[in-house]
Amino acid sequence: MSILSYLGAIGAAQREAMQADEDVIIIGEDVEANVYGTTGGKSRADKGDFLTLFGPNRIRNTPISEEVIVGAAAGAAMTGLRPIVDLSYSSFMYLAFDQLVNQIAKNRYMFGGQASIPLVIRSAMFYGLSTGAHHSDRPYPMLMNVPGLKIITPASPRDAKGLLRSAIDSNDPVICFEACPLWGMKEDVPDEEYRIPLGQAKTVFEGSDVTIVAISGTVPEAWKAATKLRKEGISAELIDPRTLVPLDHRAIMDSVARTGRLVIADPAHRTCGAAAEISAIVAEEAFDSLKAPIVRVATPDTQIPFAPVLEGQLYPNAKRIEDAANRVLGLGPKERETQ
Amino acid sequence: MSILSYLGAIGAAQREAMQADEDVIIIGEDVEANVYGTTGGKSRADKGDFLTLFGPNRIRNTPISEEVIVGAAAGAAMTGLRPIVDLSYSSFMYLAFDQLVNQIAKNRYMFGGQASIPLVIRSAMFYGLSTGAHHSDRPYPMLMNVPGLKIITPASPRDAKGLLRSAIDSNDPVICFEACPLWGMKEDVPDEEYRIPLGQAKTVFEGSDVTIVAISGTVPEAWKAATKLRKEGISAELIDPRTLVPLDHRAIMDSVARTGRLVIADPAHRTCGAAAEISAIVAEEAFDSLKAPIVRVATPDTQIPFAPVLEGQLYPNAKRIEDAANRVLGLGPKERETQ
Amino acid sequence: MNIERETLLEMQRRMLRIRRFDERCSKLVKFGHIPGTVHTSIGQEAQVVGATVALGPEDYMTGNHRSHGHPIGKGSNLGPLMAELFGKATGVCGGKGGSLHLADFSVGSLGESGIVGSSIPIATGAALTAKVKGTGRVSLAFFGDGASNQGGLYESMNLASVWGLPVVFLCENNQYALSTPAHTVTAGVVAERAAGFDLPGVRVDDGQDVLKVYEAVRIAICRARAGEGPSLIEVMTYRFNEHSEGLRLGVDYRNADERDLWRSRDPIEIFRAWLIGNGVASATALDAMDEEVLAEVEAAVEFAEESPDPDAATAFRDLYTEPFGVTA
Amino acid sequence: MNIERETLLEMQRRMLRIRRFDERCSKLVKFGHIPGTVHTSIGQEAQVVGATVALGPEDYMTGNHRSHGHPIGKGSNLGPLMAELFGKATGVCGGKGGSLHLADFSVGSLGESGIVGSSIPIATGAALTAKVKGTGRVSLAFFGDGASNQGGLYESMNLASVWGLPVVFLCENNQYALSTPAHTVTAGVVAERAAGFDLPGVRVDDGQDVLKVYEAVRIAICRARAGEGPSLIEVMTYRFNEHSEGLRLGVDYRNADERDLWRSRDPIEIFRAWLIGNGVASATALDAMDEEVLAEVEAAVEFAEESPDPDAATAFRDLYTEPFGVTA
Ligand SMILES: Cc1ncc(C[n+]2csc(CCOP(=O)(O)OP(=O)(O)O)c2C)c(N)n1
Ligand SMILES: Cc1ncc(C[n+]2csc(CCOP(=O)(O)OP(=O)(O)O)c2C)c(N)n1
Ligand SMILES: [Mg+2]
Ligand SMILES: [Mg+2]
Repeated sequence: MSILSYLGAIGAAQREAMQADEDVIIIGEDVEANVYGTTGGKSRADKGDFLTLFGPNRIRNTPISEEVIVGAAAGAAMTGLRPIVDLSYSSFMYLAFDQLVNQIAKNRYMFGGQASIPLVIRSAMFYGLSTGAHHSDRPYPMLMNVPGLKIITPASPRDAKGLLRSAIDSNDPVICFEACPLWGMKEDVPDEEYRIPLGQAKTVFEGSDVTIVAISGTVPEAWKAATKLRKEGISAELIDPRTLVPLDHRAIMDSVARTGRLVIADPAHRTCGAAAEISAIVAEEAFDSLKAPIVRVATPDTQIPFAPVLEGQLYPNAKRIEDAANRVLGLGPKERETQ
Repeated sequence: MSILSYLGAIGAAQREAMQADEDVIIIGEDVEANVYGTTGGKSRADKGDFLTLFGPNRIRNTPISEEVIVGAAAGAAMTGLRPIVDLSYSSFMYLAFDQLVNQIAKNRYMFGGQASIPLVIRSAMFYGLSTGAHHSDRPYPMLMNVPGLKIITPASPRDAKGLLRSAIDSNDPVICFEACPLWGMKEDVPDEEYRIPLGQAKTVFEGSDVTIVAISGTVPEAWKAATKLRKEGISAELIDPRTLVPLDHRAIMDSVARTGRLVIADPAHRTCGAAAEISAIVAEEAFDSLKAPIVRVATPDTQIPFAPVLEGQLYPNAKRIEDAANRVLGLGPKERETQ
Repeated sequence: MNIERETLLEMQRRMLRIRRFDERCSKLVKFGHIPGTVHTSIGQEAQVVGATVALGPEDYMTGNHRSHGHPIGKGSNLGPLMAELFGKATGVCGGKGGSLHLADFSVGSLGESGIVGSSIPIATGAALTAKVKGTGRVSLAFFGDGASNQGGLYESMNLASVWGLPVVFLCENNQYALSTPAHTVTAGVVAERAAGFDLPGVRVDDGQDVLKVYEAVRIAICRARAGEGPSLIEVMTYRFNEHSEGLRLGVDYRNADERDLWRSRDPIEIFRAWLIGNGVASATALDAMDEEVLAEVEAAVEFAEESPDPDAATAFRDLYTEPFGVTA
Repeated sequence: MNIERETLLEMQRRMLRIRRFDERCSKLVKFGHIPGTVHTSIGQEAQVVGATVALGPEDYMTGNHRSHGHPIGKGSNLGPLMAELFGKATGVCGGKGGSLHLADFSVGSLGESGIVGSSIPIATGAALTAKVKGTGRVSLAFFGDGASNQGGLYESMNLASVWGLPVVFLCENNQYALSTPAHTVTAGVVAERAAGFDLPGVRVDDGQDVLKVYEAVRIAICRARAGEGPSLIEVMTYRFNEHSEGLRLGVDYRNADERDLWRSRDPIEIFRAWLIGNGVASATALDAMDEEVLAEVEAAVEFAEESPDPDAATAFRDLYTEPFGVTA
């Protein structure tokens, strides 16, 4: 075990995968100089950085050309490489949306299974850091609407390492959304190689009164909320789906069957967010267990403002999650959570 | 009144708007030759086509460059024009996603209201026509997740004319998703100018047993289903939201308050689709009225195959909507609708 | 240029295959045997075959909506291609792709794209694999004059140029994108755009002459294989049919004189005359070749007709290598 | 070139404004008074001001993340700009934009874009308005050497070229995109890419000389205003600071010699010497100007500091012109 940060864990998964399989390469802007910290990180000086370890043939520093970066990674994946694309901030992804949605998600299917596309795209959600609307996106719900992609949202260093490794192993395209509010988080992470299967939720806390499903950056907030509720005698079950596609329906359904109450915390925009999908699944499949409205705690449908006083109020936090739990338990005020 | 097709109604709204305001221009691929039929249509010979009527300064035939078509339309809208972009098939939109999501949806907000972006983007959903995965997309849910855009989905010639006209009048960017299965549909449409306000649902049928919310191309299918149910003594209320952003919550909530049962028909992919959002709103805000699970009838999460025998089974049709209604009424088999 | 007799004959055979296949498709669409529509390469056979025959069987290729010619040129069997157009289970993509999305990985065809310009980055990526793994393979991207205004092409040319990728960008300039004349929407000359990205740009003015195309592409491929990086080739040609079969545009955007002029430069006739004139083959032999090809096409149609429809459940397969239970 | 004295002095004043403003910002970020980060234009003032002063007050302009210089160069008041960086209610965008997204429509600044390359099509569209409405205005897009590899630039150049739009594409080649040297990722010469799209491409080798930049941009603007269409100008320059303030890269991607060489070519010093040498202004007058500018910047900081935070509810305003009730 070593204590690793979230970012360090991502670096570790990448390094292990590159050491294990020389078809794994990294493509992205400024990856040589390791601007975003995962291709070397603080350990750069002692452990050697990725460029030194793997050379420029496998660490490919690109022009600022997101469309061809992603498209070329797809073409490379279709012909024998296993690229990891560091796509930096999530809002740069839109420049490559045609390649993502029309090529990467569709090609294997359209071609009747002739191609497989073992490709990982890492996309960093830098919200909450006063970078304004052009750098604060959390666009995973858009891609959940696109069949053919897998989507992971690790919320701890340990999960980051294990899920990313499974993503790199996968023969299907996987988008890894990394929440920057989690980047500094540290915990013990196994030194050896390990994988966490895609599609398995994690039950962070067991509980019997209310189910809280929390996604990505909201997991620590939900953790705080659940701890607080526990002190007040309320037993909250906290589930982190970890993978949004495939989604672990069973874990959520089993929990709601026991608690009868559901709160979903989701840093994405509210409308058509991941929380909407989870709510809709439960309202269809576990309706009979439900004792109260399903409450979404999401980011309201406004763009992200720059000023901290404006931005700070928008994302789901422990307080809002706690209030929502109280509300579904009939303990709090009855108003709607957002909007 | 004249009998107009859906496409003819769109042409009429465009013509009237261009006649009323010379800041309205049309930009798109092959709009001069009217390949997609709305800038002249069959009436071309007699009524004159748009190019003759408005000249090449206002009918702008473009290169195949979706990114700059949409971006330039945005820049033009920010500086005094009111462009209508004919973006043809919906799957071409991804090439312009950066402009759509990062510029068009965000600019007014980021700039503190200094800009307004009176822009209409017309996007044709050609599904069900054996054009395969590259030409069959229905991507409105992705854009519902992006605050700053308005989204309309007219499902009849009359609505098409009235909604598109409101969209062109609007000082906000509006995406008009037109379902090609509806293109041939004809009905009496007022000859005079009229507007249908954005954000007002239409109650197609009143009913008391079950609410069916149907979107875009599923409206005629839901109509058939409701008629069939009526014959069997079941009174279905059919609601067409017409506008997805802003969404008429009230109309849906009022109906569910009366019927206690909800089926949502949505041609988009199931996960994070418009149906998920509507379900989530109801599960949060009208939970106490609900007597049964909310059932989504959507397109399953697979890409669109070419062969008619494969494609034909995927989209929501009258039969599936009827079955879903029976299910929420406790009359049908209890299996899940899809997946 | 010293081309083996075999190769010369193979060029004519592949051009004939494209011609007869597409002529047949045109009728099959008209009578509703092929769902949707098709875009034929009739008139452009030299441009297609000059390029595909210059490639080796291991080399990669991507294409676009005008999609049958490319895999046929690359050596695909006609049966599975035709069955795909019919949407049959035996189709090269199991009926899931259709005319717009043919792909035949067995001959290096990585897929035709219904999205104009969108497969250019894919071809660039295939060249990246060749470079990283040192396989010596080359990749070629076919795209139209219309596609040459898509930004992705320039991102691809730049990336390929700075990384020295073995890729050939091949612009099929048939002078129109749907109803739009290239000169009204394309500034300057496509081939000349290469210079700004530091790669050779060559224009083949007579794209109806298969040998001219072959020679230009061969040089680009040699360069690429020798590690000297990408090239852009623009081939001037013309499509004899409408943009797609069955499409009826209200306007006459190509005048009759122009059409007649180009139709008089039929690539198959031109090369036939050359083969005969240079003693490579007799008229009789070439007639026999045409008969063989016609029979091949008929056999392909029969194969397609007799093949079963795909099982409905296959709509839910091939999306992921590890599926997780999406069904109707 | 015959430039009025007023204009010459205004150039120096604006360069000084950018320098002093950005120097102040650098400190304010370090001490946490400005949230997030800022990208300074220190060292690039000549390149910015040569262009903005050549534009008329009615002309349009878009920019990028290196965002303060452009609106200051175009004539914005410093107070609302600084207040924006502080996230204050009096900011030019009401605190919603921040450093990356300054916009001041009152001076024709249509917005800086945090997305590299993304505002180039916007500037092209502003030129379309000018053309369709015949206003005689011109539009200018600032972007970096890094942005010059984004496909949208080529789509924009092509569209502007075939439509004859009055737009100037101005590449601020400071030789690095973040840590990446331009020559490692950019094939050929940016200015030479214009030729392929049939527009003039000019490179200003000495982008530290404000008059050289001014002259090149002036010619492009004249062309545009005369209906002769777009131009591409590439200006060679250098940023004196790190990519963004506070950023610490583990590697030394720019060597000290290079940095020293460029720092010795300070655009403000160069023009100061020219102004004095040509008898346009005395050293004393220029010192006084600097003092005035420093006072202006201080006043802007004071204005920002004393301004109130925006009301929390404003987070839900300005999204639509006709809002429909989204609240916290
Ligand atoms: C991104 C995109 N935009 C528009 C279309 C619609 N479309 C299909 S083919 C075509 C014309 C293509 O012209 P060109 O690239 O010259 O190829 P050609 O058909 O002439 O072979 C257009 C506009 C498309 N399929 N994809
Ligand atoms: C589309 C996009 N990709 C990547 C980034 C991250 N990024 C911000 S600035 C920058 C470098 C830009 O270089 P250049 O265009 O030369 O401008 P400069 O900073 O040198 O002025 C990068 C890669 C971004 N903001 N947007
Ligand atoms: Mg063409
Ligand atoms: Mg730069």
